[in-house]
Amino acid sequence: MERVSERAVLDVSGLPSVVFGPRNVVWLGTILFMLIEGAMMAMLYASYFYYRTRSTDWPPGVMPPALTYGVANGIVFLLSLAPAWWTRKKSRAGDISGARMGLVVLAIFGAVNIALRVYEFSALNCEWSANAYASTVWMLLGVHSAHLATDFIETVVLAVLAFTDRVDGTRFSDFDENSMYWYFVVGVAVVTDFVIYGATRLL
Amino acid sequence: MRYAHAIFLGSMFLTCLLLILGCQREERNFRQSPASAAVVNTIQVSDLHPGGQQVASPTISNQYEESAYAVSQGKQLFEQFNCVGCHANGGGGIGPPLMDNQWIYGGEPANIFSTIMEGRPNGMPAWRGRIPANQAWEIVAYVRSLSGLLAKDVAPGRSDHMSGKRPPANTPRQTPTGITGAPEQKQ
Amino acid sequence: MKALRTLAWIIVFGLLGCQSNHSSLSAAGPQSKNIEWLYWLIFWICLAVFVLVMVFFAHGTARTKVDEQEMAPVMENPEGDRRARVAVSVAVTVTVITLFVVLAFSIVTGNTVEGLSSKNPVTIQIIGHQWWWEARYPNPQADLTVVTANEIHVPVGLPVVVLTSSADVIHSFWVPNIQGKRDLLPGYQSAFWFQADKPGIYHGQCAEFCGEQHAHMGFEMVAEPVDKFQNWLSQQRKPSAQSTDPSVLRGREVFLTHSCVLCHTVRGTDAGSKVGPDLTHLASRRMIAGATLSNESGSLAGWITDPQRVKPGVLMPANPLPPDDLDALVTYLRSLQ
Amino acid sequence: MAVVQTNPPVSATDSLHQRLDSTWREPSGFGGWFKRVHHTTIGIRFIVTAFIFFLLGGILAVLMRLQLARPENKFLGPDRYNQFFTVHGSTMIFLFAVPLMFQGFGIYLVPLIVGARNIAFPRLAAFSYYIYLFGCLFFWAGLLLNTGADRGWFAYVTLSGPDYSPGKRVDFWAQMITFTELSALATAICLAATILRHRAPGMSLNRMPMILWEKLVLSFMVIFAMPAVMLSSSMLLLDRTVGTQFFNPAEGGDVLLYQHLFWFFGHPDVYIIFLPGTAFVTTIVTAFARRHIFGYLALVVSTISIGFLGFGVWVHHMFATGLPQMGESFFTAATLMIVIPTAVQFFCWIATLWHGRVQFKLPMWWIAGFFFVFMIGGLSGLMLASVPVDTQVHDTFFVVAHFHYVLIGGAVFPMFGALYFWVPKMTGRMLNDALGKWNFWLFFIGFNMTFFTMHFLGLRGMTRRVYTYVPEMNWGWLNLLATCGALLMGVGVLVFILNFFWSRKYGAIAGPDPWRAGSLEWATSSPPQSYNFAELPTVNGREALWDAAPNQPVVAGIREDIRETLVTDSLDGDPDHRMESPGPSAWPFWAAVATSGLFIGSVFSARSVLYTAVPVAITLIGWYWPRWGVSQRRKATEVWSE
Repeated sequence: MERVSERAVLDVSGLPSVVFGPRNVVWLGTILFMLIEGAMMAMLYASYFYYRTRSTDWPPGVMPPALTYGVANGIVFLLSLAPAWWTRKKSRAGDISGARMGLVVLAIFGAVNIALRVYEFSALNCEWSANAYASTVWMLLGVHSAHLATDFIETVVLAVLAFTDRVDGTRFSDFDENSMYWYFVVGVAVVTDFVIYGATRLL
Repeated sequence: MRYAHAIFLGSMFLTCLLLILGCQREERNFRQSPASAAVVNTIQVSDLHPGGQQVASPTISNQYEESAYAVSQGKQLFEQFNCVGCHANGGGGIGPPLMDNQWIYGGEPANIFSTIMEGRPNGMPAWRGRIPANQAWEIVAYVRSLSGLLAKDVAPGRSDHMSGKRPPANTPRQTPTGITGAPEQKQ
Repeated sequence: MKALRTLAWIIVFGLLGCQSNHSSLSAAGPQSKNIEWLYWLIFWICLAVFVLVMVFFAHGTARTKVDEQEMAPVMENPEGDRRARVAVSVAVTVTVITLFVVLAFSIVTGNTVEGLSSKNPVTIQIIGHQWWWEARYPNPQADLTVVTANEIHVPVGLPVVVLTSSADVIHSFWVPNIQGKRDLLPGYQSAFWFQADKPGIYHGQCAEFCGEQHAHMGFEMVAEPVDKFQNWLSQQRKPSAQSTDPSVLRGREVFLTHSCVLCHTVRGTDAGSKVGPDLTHLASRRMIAGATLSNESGSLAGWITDPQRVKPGVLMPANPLPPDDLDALVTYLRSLQ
Repeated sequence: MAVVQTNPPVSATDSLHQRLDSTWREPSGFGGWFKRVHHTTIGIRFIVTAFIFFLLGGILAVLMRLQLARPENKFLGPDRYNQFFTVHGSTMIFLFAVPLMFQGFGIYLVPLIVGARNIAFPRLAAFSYYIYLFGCLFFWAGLLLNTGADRGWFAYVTLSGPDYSPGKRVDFWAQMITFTELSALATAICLAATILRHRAPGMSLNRMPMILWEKLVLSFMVIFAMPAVMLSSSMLLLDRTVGTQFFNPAEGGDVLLYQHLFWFFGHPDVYIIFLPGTAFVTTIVTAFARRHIFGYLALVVSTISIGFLGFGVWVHHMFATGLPQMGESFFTAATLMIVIPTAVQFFCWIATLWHGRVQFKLPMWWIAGFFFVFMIGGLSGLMLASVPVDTQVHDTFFVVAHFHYVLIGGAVFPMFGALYFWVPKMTGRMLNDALGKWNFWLFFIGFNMTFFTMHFLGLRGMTRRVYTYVPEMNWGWLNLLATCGALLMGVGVLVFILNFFWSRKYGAIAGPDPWRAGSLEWATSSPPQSYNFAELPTVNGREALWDAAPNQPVVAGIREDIRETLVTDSLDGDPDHRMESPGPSAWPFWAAVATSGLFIGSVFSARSVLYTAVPVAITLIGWYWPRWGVSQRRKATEVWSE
């Protein structure tokens, strides 16, 4: 097993230990997580449209969801891209105070999103047990809320962490990945909104 | 690795211990046990006292209330024997509702059993001789589940053929209030 | 061809006994005949492929086998690789062509099998229940609709359309000698064609797992000449036989005052419940209990007294009747021709 | 990075070993057992646990065969039989095949074959194991307590719905799915990241051994397939516990949607089980044909296209539901198409053997068994792909025979081959040759006796999942034959276990490379040290050891005082940066405990999720929270990239 002898070596001691973006292994892990969750959501959208083909009226027997909170939340989601982008930029530069600010603002946005989300459920105009359509929109919103809650908690934890003296290079890259995951949450939110509020009315 | 086996067996044992409580809920006795027939014979046809008098409820525990399978059989029979014709799916109609905590003739298993078997004035027919005792006990268990009197992991979930707004498994628990008054008069 | 097939059974599979009657390879209808033909086509192709691959594998291994323990790896063999490339390319091409052949024949056979139809077919409604089959021969005049269970009569040589549905869970309707299977899905109604060419009694079976008594959810398909079929149909249309025999009347009384009446229908009496099979012409059927027991007094009595012994989990409850009541009941049921 | 010639101090060997070992050694003691994160430990845990469940599933199979040995047998009865066949199927698929073939061997072998010190995300891999273990225990505790799932491994609605499956049996099944799929997904992330980012310098994509390609494709298949079954089983669970209407036909629910979702996972899952087998075959054939694999590119393309096509054929499990005929023909075509890459693989293996120098050692016996058995299974699959034939044999014992030929042929035979091949690496001792042959022949003959007869039973109309049959059908003696075969197979497996324990004590010492094979796991000692490689290797060809240059460089400059690993470029395998690999931690264990609490609680009360989520969050934060000393050390030494 020991092959230590006089031989050629490939010296890697000069390589960096803090990298961002696609070079980072955690970035890849985050992307893979996003693929899993994206696949799950895609399957849920597919189920929604499958149910659509099995019913003559849509939404069947219930009112379409009220738009107010959904649209409001959609706008807040889109606005929250700004602090996410800011956090990303500052983290990559190693700017701790910038990153702190970005994380705090992002966490506030997340809290607003969650608050609005609670109202969104009541605006669905149906109980989950009413019929398959109702169960599906509840599940769509529920699964996305789980993503939202997860990333909100992560953001809060990172924001708290950012105010300690434990922020090394890997933490900065975690701030970076967190923002990327937030982009994903926003993206899924937009598509989900389109399905729940748009497709329900248009189809 | 030395501890692997110990931990494996240990957690196996612990899981078993935790779950052993719920195990008889899955029992499926397909052949009628003699016990259920014995229970039947001890029940007296209650002599009715209209007018709010409390009858001592015979304290007989219904073994089927511990079995999810039996309760679901009771549910099936409840529909098949057309109990739904009068009681709807617990909401009541021609007959009184079964989802609330009001029991005209008592809400203990034995009360309900004799209500089914002997019938009640104003429309409830007697089913003795028609419904075998064990099936009647299954129906009793289901009827009690409608008002949340059974454990949640025994009570049935929603039906596959009608909108169950609130399946028995999600019904809030109620206490039977026994005989609450005179039988309702037919309008 | 027939001889070759028999030879195949004997040689390829060894002496594995006699041909069974209940088999998808003893076709009794045009569709199963087509499928059987396709089966054998694919079978021979597969056999050839299997033999070829095994021979090549065995030869390829044997020709280069060495017994040395410390063998250095071959690093290069350009000539061998070139020849292998050609061989593999040829093999892949042959594979692709073979697959096309299989696909083409499969689609053609599929079209033929599915293509069976008729303007004026015999229509049967099949409703799957846990764990029995309800068969209805609908008629615009409601009282001429025939309702029976677990025994389906069809005329020989005429296309039959089956309208399938399920009362509870997914079942699958299958008579191997006649046609492939079709699932009965709750919430779906579909039509399904078949035709029997050879008169006979064919066993059918639920093919989709449907709970405790899935194993005993059988039925019989009686294929008979058209006139016999018509006779059967008109017989089944009648209400139950009225008898003046005192023991039959006694049995009727037992039937109507015990739990039987809660689940079963006997047309012409007060019993009209749709939970269990219609018993109006019970005695005309060959089997009872989902083609599990033969329809004789003894098995009927045993079935009534303790169905859970024969089919544990079945929905029919035990009926511990006194012996003379039971006798009378069986006599009555046996009289329902 | 430039390759430089240097002369490392010759006396370095011992002190290097000591330094690396003190950094990488697994914690010992009772508490330490829960903290271990090295991939060899986790991989072996997976393999051992999954093998135990293989045995348990096998015991159920034998019991079922005993029930079927004669008509109207009263040995088990329908209730127990239904539980047994359901738990047998679910165990073999979810608790044995995927965990062992994909996760166990993947976690054990991949970091060694890429030449890394540890897997990427080692704590996630540890979590993956614990969650899998708890899922297994949960499911089997259910069976032992009469709460064993009894609706088949597919649990079709409405039979598995709240109306027709009272009690908690199906909920146990549905939640077991969540456990095992979460575990498989976690492993997929670890393996994909390891393969893409931790390959030894020089191991560009076109030099990756086939087994890495297969694990990479598999990881992505898992990532896209498993969510479908998690979704369908969650929907089923919600239907049963909180009264949603996903599958209630009366309220717009749909029974076919369940089947679509289930088979959208279910068919790729067959390939998730079978592809590791092909990779084992490729590896073992290469090693014993003593030559590079013929048609490397073709094999890679085949593996990838199987990965894609595997997602396009799910409807062939639903031919009997009566979907439109045009659609069915499309899926017939897709199913036949998937034969092509599989055939290409077979041809390449034969060509490799044809022009090699074949040493017919023990693992090769199993490969020969694989050829024989899998060919039969694959060819009967051809029959099933054809819609008309399928409608006849679907859901009969013919299908049971078919998929046992495919899955036992495609997974269990290569698995035994792989065990004979790699157990010397894991234990350091060779397995016994004579016992190995007994194992092979008993298993092989028993297998064919059991399952070949089932083809006849199926054609003669014996449907699947029946607990008994009436004597008039004349199926009795064929069933008896199958039962005898099953017993023979069981004895064969027992011989393997005997062989394993015998060899652990008396087996010949294996040494680093007993087969003189070519991939990197053979470059280190057997069993590997805690740090895998004293010096991280570099690679010059597909078979790293065979193709190594006379003075193949090793990696220098990786820190030995902390768990530092090298991250390379995904495509070319060029060194990119250095990264610290997480060390031992008990948090993954606690997180798995908390998550299990959430999953098990949700079976009994949907509301409990609200409070069982709290410990999950706490453990995950604890897992993540950086230690003060570590962050200070990192801050002092880290080098930021420009």
